[in-house]
Amino acid sequence: MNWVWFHRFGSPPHFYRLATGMTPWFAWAAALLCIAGVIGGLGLAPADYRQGDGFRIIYVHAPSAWLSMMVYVVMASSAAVGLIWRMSVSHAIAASCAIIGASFTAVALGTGMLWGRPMWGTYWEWDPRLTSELLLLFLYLGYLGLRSAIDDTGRADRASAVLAIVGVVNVPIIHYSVIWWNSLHQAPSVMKFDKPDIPASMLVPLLMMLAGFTALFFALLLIRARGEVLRRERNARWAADALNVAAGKV
Amino acid sequence: MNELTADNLHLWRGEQHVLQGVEFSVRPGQCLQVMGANGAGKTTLLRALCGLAPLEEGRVSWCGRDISVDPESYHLQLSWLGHDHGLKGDLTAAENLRYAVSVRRRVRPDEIAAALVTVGVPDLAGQRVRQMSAGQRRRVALARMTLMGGALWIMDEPGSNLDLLGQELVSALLRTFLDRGGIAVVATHQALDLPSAQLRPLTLQ
Amino acid sequence: MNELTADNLHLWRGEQHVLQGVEFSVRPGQCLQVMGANGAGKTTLLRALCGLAPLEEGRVSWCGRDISVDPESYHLQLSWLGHDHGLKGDLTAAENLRYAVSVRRRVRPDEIAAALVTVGVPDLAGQRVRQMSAGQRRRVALARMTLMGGALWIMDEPGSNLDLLGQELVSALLRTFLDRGGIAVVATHQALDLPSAQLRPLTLQ
Amino acid sequence: MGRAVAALMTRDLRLALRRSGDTLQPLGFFLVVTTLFPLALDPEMSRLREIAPAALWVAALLSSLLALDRLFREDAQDGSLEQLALSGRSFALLLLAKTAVHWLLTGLPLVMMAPLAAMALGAPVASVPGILAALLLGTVALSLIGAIGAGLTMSLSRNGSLLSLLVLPLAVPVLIFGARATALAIAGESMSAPLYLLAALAVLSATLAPWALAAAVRIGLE
Amino acid sequence: MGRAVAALMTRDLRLALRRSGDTLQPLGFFLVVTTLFPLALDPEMSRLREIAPAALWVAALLSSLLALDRLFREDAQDGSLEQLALSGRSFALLLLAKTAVHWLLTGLPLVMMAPLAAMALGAPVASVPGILAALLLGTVALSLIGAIGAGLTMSLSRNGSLLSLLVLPLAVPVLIFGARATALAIAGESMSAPLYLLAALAVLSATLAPWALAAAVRIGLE
Amino acid sequence: MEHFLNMGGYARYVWPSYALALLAVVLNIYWARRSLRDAQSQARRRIERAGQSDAIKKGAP
Ligand code: HEM
Ligand SMILES: Nc1ncnc2c1ncn2[C@@H]1O[C@H](COP(=O)(O)OP(=O)(O)OP(=O)(O)O)[C@@H](O)[C@H]1O
Ligand SMILES: Nc1ncnc2c1ncn2[C@@H]1O[C@H](COP(=O)(O)OP(=O)(O)OP(=O)(O)O)[C@@H](O)[C@H]1O
Ligand SMILES: [Mg+2]
Ligand SMILES: [Mg+2]
Repeated sequence: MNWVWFHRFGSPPHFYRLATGMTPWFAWAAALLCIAGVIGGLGLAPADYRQGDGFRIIYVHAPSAWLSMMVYVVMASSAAVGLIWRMSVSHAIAASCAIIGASFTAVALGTGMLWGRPMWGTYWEWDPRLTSELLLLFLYLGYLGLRSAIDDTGRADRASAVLAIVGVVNVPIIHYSVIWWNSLHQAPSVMKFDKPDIPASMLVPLLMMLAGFTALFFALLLIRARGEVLRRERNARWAADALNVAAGKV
Repeated sequence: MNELTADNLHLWRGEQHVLQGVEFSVRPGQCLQVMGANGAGKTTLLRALCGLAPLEEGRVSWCGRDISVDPESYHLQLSWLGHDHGLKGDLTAAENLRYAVSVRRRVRPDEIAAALVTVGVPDLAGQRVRQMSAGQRRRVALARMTLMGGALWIMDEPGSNLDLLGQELVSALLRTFLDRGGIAVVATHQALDLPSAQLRPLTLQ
Repeated sequence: MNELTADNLHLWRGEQHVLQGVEFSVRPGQCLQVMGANGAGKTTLLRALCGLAPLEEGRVSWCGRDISVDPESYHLQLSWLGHDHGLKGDLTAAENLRYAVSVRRRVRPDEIAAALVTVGVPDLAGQRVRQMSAGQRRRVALARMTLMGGALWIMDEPGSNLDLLGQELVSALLRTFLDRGGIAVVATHQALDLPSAQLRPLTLQ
Repeated sequence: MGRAVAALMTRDLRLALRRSGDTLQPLGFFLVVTTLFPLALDPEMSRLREIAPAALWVAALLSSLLALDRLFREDAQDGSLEQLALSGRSFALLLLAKTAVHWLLTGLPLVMMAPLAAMALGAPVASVPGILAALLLGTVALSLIGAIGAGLTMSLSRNGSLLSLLVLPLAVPVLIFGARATALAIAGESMSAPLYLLAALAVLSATLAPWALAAAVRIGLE
Repeated sequence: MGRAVAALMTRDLRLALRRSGDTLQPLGFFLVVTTLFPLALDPEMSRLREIAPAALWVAALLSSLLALDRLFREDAQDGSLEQLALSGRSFALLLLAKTAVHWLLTGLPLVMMAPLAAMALGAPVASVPGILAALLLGTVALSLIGAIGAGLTMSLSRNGSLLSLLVLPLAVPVLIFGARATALAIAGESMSAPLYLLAALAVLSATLAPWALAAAVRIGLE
Repeated sequence: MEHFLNMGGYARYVWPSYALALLAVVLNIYWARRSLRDAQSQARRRIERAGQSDAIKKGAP
């Protein structure tokens, strides 16, 4: 197969241009999907027969929880690419993921706790799913801590890449914890591959929110990644063009 | 034939462009003497030559092959002495040498004893390195260089903490090594007592 | 008047009788240059003079009073530079100097900047010591000597890892210190560029 | 003297907390450690409540031990400890200052985390003040004992360090009384007896520490 | 290669024996922790038996954490790690050898002491072999995971807590499965499921660790 | 409307959840754009420094 696209993607100037162009698309998609999803979720979807209106939390909980894991996978895989092919761009992408992922993990935890109070009668329970999500948060924090502890960007990239790759093992554990242990937490009903078992009027908004959050993540990622790419740039010429500053003319 | 070549080495430390297109090539029997003021980049260059510090640009090649292709076989040819001597304070000189060298090759006790004699600390074989003086430690580290073998010596200020006899010792060790067809890269502030035919100066700023 | 006297110092290290009745006395404006081969006992002597290493026999006295009587007021007069420079790698040069000196006296930022200029590393004030070259670290340590004040300098190979300008720097610092009536004890392998009137050699074997 | 102590403490604090983010690390550490216990059990609050005391105090011991090893060793290796010894200021006081920093970095965070951790481990709200008091005294004692041990370790470093062998036996009583006090607090009973004992231990080590430290470290510097 | 590994391991073992204290510290910690639990709660054997697994495994995890910080740092500071990196032998293998020594000094003693500790915590005799197997696999995995963390933080001097913050989340699966296996063993039921998972974790980390170690330490040496 | 805001008695849990999510989204957008801006101004400064050093090398004023 030909690797041209790969190398083009790997070249900072090209990536910077690409990212600049793609950001608005993702941003708009995110905005529309999320608004529609919220309207559908809070307004149109009928109350759940067991949980009443409490279930509506799912429309922020599930998407953020889903992001919490997807972001880590994205981070780990781009870190791996960066480590193997010494691509500064993918290092930049990995570095951009951490804070986003951490914050959405926090949201998943928070909304989950808020949901747990009415459903399980307690905010917190040392339940595998809950605990493993908490650990995911710690993984993100460790990643951030390691990065901030190393001054030199290049070293920080490589070191944190190793950590991210090693840590990815925990993601499946989070995802399957509900199945492996008899958990309070309910098993995947949407993320299941056979046909989901929720009425469409509830399901459609959820899917919209999932898609919307994902789009939002990519929009944020592209913005951050552009900055990170610039930070890693030693040859000023294209950066000058990108920032339309004439190098030397100062 | 053995040869160490560097073309167009570039390396940044933080915001600082330390190595700006360094170029040279050294052949057997020659010693590249790296000179320069404090902070000129000698240590950085030497570490880059060892493959310890990654280059932003340029390549170091041994016998014409880039050292990053097959580092292990290159390192088998290399003996390194840095600013810090790499000895364990809680082990005796003899133990230090035995373990360090055994990682690369089989070594006999009498070789170790002989090496300690050449560097002028014959009676310290059984003494803990922690209990040695600065210069004595440096000498033990030099003994390790002589034992490690290999066709390429890279030394960073081998003479630091050494007395005048010690300085001559360094030159003597280098001379015998070069005469046996070795290649040496030495960063130093003092002059080396070598025949000018063998000496290739390189000054960084 | 200030005076550092040692009479009949004896000290064993392990089995070895390192200091065998060392005697001297140094007056203001004089520099005692301690010489000797590696392992002769220079560091041991200097540490004994600081009161770090306990003597088996003999006494060190400052202004005629045994230093072990009131060590703290003696140490207030003393600035010490050992083989290792006593800087924290994770702090910047300026921070290192500020904290180290503040333990003894109040120090202003401009003093620190000035000291870094005198030792020839004006632009490293904000750099972590870990990220400095060996010689740059030594220079920062010398800057601390100039800031600590006191009437007695005890330095162990101040010139190690320094380039040629650095060697001259050491002599220059010593000259100004001695001219201000200071007393210095310096262990070194290189010659010090001082007027012979100020130089009192002492060779150990 | 005040300036000297202040300078030394700010130095060590800055070394430990190079960036503002580092301040959170001790807290994160305790979160993780206290998280471990519930994970290892299958979760039933009742049992969590029973091991909460042990869990808290194990965390305390661990954190102080983790930092202890490097309390004096690094300063001794890079020569900055000699500089302190020759600074002309009271060496005992300076070393005490270093120990205080050690407590600020290991003990204090635990004390601050204690309410959260206790709750997470299912202790009732009423028990929190008692737990706080116990932890305060206990961590101080642990830091001081540990510092003495570290100092002796340095002095013995020629024939190998004996840190743990010195510290652990001394630390055990602190742990026992501390855990006992915490258990009583959680049970809602009077915890004065073990608390007094803890206080006694803290005072004792505080009086012993300064000169023991100075003496031990001086020997280590020879 | 065999000789190289042997030389390195004997070197590290001899160094460890010269500083017997540092070597024994994790063991002492393990003992203190396991004895602390019975003391913390008023000892009714039934209760003890229930928390025994948790106590054992948390103790194992934390005590292996104690020795980690020293694993590479000293070699990095005195320059002997560069010598290894430039020895021309497989760096990954050499670092694995160092990790093996770490396990011999922290993991193996735990495994050998486990029967004692288990008894002390009131586990029935029949459960001992199962506990042993679990601890054997678990400690191996813990040493490997921990070594990666140690390699990553090797060149960063200040952070005692960063290391734990990196390692503990990675080590938690081992803790969970180990504790379940032990619990099952004590309950006298079949522990094969968690044991398989432990084995899987051990194998996984054994395959992942070598390159991760080499990469991490190389970065630290730059 | 009243009914809607009441969320069938679950208002205490539903609305905070949505607020939390919203907060996270807003913060993330702010942080991301700020980090980009910082990086850009940093790069500008570096380029200008490079430009000056070039000028010096060229011996231009
Ligand atoms: C702090 C408490 C909670 C945490 C940390 C948490 C965590 C998670 C995570 C990580 C997921 C993603 C699952 C996956 O995609 O594999 C998830 C999904 C979900 N959670 Fe929670 N959760 C919590 C509380 C709750 C509560 C109380 C409920 C409702 C009773 C709930 C209902 C759901 C639902 C319905 C999903 C979507 C499952 C799917 O369709 O895949 N969660 N949660
Ligand atoms: N990790 C680092 N981060 C930033 N700058 C660094 C780092 N390491 C070294 N430097 C800088 O790189 C320059 C070269 O350092 P290097 O150690 O190579 O100098 P050197 O020639 O060995 O000096 P010396 O003769 O004192 O040993 C120095 O100015 C130093 O400040
Ligand atoms: N702790 C110790 N135990 C035993 N012997 C020691 C100890 N410290 C030093 N020695 C021995 O004492 C002698 C003097 O050591 P010292 O460090 O004073 O030498 P030096 O003159 O400073 O040498 P250099 O010029 O290399 O610094 C040496 O032979 C050394 O082996
Ligand atoms: Mg150098
Ligand atoms: Mg000496």
